[in-house]
Amino acid sequence: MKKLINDPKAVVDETVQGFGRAHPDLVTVHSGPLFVTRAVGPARGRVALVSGGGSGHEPLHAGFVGLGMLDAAVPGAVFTSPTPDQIVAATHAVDGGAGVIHIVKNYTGDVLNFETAGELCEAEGIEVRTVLVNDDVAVEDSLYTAGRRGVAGTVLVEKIVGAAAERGDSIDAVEKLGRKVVENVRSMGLALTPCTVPHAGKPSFELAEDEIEIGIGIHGEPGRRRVGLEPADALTEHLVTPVLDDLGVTAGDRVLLFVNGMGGTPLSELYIVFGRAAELVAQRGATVDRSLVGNYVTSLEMQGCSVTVLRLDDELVELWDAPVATPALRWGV
Amino acid sequence: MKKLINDPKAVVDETVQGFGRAHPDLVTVHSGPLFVTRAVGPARGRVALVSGGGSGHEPLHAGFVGLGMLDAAVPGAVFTSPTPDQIVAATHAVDGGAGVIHIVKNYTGDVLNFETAGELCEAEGIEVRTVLVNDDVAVEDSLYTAGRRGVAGTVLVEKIVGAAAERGDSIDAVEKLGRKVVENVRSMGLALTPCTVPHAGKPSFELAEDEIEIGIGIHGEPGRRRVGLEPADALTEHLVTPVLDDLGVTAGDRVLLFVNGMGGTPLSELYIVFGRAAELVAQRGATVDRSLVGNYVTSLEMQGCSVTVLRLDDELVELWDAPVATPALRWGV
Amino acid sequence: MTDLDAAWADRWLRECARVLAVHREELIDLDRAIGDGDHGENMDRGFQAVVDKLDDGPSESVAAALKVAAMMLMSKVGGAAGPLYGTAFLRASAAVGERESLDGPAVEAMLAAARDGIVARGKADPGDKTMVDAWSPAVVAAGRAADGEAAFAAAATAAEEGALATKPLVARKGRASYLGERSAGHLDPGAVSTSYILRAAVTAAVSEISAGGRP
Amino acid sequence: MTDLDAAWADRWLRECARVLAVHREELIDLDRAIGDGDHGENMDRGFQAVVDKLDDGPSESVAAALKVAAMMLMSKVGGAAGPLYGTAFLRASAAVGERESLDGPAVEAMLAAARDGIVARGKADPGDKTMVDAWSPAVVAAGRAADGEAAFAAAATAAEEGALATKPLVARKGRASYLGERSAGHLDPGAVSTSYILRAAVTAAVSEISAGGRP
Ligand SMILES: Nc1ncnc2c1ncn2[C@@H]1O[C@H](COP(=O)(O)OP(=O)(O)O)[C@@H](O)[C@H]1O
Ligand SMILES: Nc1ncnc2c1ncn2[C@@H]1O[C@H](COP(=O)(O)OP(=O)(O)O)[C@@H](O)[C@H]1O
Ligand SMILES: [Mg+2]
Ligand SMILES: [Mg+2]
Ligand SMILES: [Mg+2]
Ligand SMILES: [Mg+2]
Repeated sequence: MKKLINDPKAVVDETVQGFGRAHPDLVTVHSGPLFVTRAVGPARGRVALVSGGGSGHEPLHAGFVGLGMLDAAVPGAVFTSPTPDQIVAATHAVDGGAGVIHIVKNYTGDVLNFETAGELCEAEGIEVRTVLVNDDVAVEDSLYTAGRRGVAGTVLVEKIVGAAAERGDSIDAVEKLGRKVVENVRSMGLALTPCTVPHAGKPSFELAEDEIEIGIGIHGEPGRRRVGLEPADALTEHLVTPVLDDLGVTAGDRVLLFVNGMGGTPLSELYIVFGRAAELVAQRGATVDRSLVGNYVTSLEMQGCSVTVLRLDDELVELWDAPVATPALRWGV
Repeated sequence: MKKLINDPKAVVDETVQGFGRAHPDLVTVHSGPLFVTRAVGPARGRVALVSGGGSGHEPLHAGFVGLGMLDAAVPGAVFTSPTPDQIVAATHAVDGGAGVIHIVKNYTGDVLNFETAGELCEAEGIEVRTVLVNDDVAVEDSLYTAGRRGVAGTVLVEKIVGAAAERGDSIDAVEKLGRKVVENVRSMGLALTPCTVPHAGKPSFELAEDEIEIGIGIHGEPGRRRVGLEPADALTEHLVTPVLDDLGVTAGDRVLLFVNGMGGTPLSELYIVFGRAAELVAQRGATVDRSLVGNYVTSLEMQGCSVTVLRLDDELVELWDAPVATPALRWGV
Repeated sequence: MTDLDAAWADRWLRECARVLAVHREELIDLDRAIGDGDHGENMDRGFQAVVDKLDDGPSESVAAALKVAAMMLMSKVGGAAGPLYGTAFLRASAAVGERESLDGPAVEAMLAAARDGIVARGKADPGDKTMVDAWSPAVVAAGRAADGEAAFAAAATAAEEGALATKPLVARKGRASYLGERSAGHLDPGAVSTSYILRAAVTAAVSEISAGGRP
Repeated sequence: MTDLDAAWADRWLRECARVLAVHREELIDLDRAIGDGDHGENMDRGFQAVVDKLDDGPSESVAAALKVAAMMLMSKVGGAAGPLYGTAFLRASAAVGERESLDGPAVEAMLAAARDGIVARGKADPGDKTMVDAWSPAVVAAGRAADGEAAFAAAATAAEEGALATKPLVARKGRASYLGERSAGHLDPGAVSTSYILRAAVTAAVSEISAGGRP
């Protein structure tokens, strides 16, 4: 295992401390328990947004703390959801009296820990609502699973919901908007290589030099099936077609197209995938109105990508375009 | 070779086309010959900035085309400098009558092709000046080499010089500022893994599971020496100490600290390196006043990083903070 | 025959920590196969934190020891296993109540409470390829024994068999469920860690020498 | 003995394209060892573009053929080799001037002009481990021959020996110079491609059948 780390047990702590040192103008790192908030104080008078999950997906979530997006992020151990005490502390720190929304990716661990934290916060008089993100169409049979996973679509949810919270929407309105974004966003990913969790020291799965894993999540878990090494155009279709089908994209639709890198893929390859994905969207008569390309929801050094499509309307476009100032996403300010 | 590509010969074209499709609000892609300009027209009445070099370093350079930074970028084949006709066409397209600055990384190929292009432009009456970036302290003996290479410091030069051009400084002033930034910026990099150029199909060098290549450039070329696998803190010192020594950083200095990923390294590891590098700067009594962490000047999917230090003064801070709106770097607007 | 009293409870938790440290890599590998490879790390980290807490001084009662375990697991494990085991130990602590030591029926009641807590949180049915597949047979087996030690011995053996029986199953809950058919052919890591935890209770009863933390 | 005329010049350039396509991987590997692994790709792409241009119709003169090569190499190769070979062929074209065919002294003058162009652009001295180490002995050897074909034959052999002699050298120019001492022990890719280009001139003179582009 070759990594730019010191002690595998200290990876999360050292990452978050370095992150805090790099962005003191935007964020503050709290320890014991560990969480990250905006550098400015709590969200006085407006709804606050807290998200979190296992580490190893950087810049998610801490990289999205800042004006117009999250108020706090709670990093767990690598690929392990954070614990209720961290989530409670973060929720307390940012609550400005108008309630707090927890944005949770749909994994049993995240759901259970946020659920426990939410109960504790409610008991202390903080109004907490949960927006559950489950955009991964690779999980087909949600009757027989823990339901669809939350993957790269989470960034879009955090950005759009964050803009609504920032402009002062009520907790009911923000929660409702969150569900609307979730209903309109779908993703699917593939891996060219596995990743290695520092404390495991071994790759998360084995993949031959000519195999691609289709339908992966973001925790280095194996996908649903393997295909041979195909050109980028064909691989892109494996992702885009199920996404567009599931979302029911038809002629006249406007979408945000997001090609996300898994951490170890060069940006150049993501643009090749984007080009093909945009063509496939156009073939359905839909328009790519907004786009995002980059490594935003990663699996350590995994090579691969995911494609996310969000169906837009005027409201979502306005909120997407609203100013945002976080370490990983910034415009308008 | 496992890559999200189609035809290895079409990688650059498809990347740039996908890039153009993803950012139509910011950039325009021109073909035959290939170059990228801002979506708005030429730099009327102010100095224009053109940069370029081999592809495979994305987001460099095309990702930095936009308000407050480059007017045009000229991508060559992978790791191969662009040709004079591309550079001439890009220079023509953006010239607004106040002259054009070519920002060139110091490699024989880039220097020769930009030199030839510059002569052709001058012959056609466009005033062209060149700012040569040579920040790589890994190249020690410049008497016996082609001189120091231009590496990650290039981003800082492009940002700061771009801000000066944007506010309307004269070509003399912009050129002088460029030299000042170059004089005050130093970098050094290391690799954990090599990268594979698509048309070569084989890794650029071999590295054992417990070896690190120190003093690499950004073209997958081997470095100056190898060391065993050490903790991130020790590896960071191998980079930061020569950089600070060469730049002569002393107590009271203010610096911009930039930790750059080579493309395949997770952001989390870059933050670990940043944390240690910031400590080493502080140990000299200097202050990290501004920072940048991310994959900005890459070598395809190489794992590794470089550390860049720029000595700041009030002028450079003001220009660094000035608004910028490019696909890869954006704030203030 | 040893009393299953407060001192035993402390020994049990320390033995859990020792055994889970020993099996850390095995549990990581099981979880790599059908999950995300952290279960061994999570359990090791969690029970090490329990031991650190126990080092403050001996527990006053069985219930107190189990509550310490619940709180530490809840705040140090994370993932799915943290809230599930945290809830299990919290319910177990409540079920034990004021009892100074545990006889057979008390062990059965305690294990049943733990299992119910896990089901309440995780909503898994038997056969879903989760830790429930170890806890459920354990509760049934404990009900057939008279004294506490024998109840735990029967429970541990049943849990071990339950864990082995998860191998052919297709997962329907937790992370492994995303693999669909590909989850068959592997043991469920949580069921295996459950069997270690129950076996540790027997070891702690048989040997009065506290095992300590990490080996 | 063949006339080194316009038809020969076209055959030479086509033979360059054929030979460089054949040796594409070898030149990539040489450049991977001490550079960035693109030299074979660059030369192959460049001369393929030359051939594409020549397909428009036969060149009117030796100078015209060489000028086509210069322009295509300059605009299709990039890297260090593009401007260097581009300048070499441009100067060679100028040195040939109005001549309809080349005798020994004309070949020497042409090669000297090419070499001088490379040195003017790249500022490398002999012994710096660059293509100059193939061009310099080639010019000297060409000066000793009477007719054009013999001059090229001598030049090609001298270039081959010059290329081999770059192996022990430490590079002082171009990308390989960044390796310092580690550049010793490898052939310089540009010196090797130079020897292929000069040998191609001989092949084109010996065989009047045009070799075509890519094999
Ligand atoms: N809904 C559930 N009910 C009961 N047990 C579950 C449930 N989901 C997961 N588990 C158990 O948790 C174990 C995985 O724990 P762990 O790897 O620590 O957490 P995570 O899955 O979040 O990485 C599984 O092996 C399974 O036994
Ligand atoms: N300054 C120079 N003078 C003469 N030849 C040079 C010089 N620099 C490089 N070369 C030649 O160029 C060759 C490398 O060409 P190529 O790989 O195509 O370009 P790059 O080095 O830009 O990748 C070297 O092998 C060497 O022969
Ligand atoms: Mg986990
Ligand atoms: Mg090159
Ligand atoms: Mg797990
Ligand atoms: Mg080269």
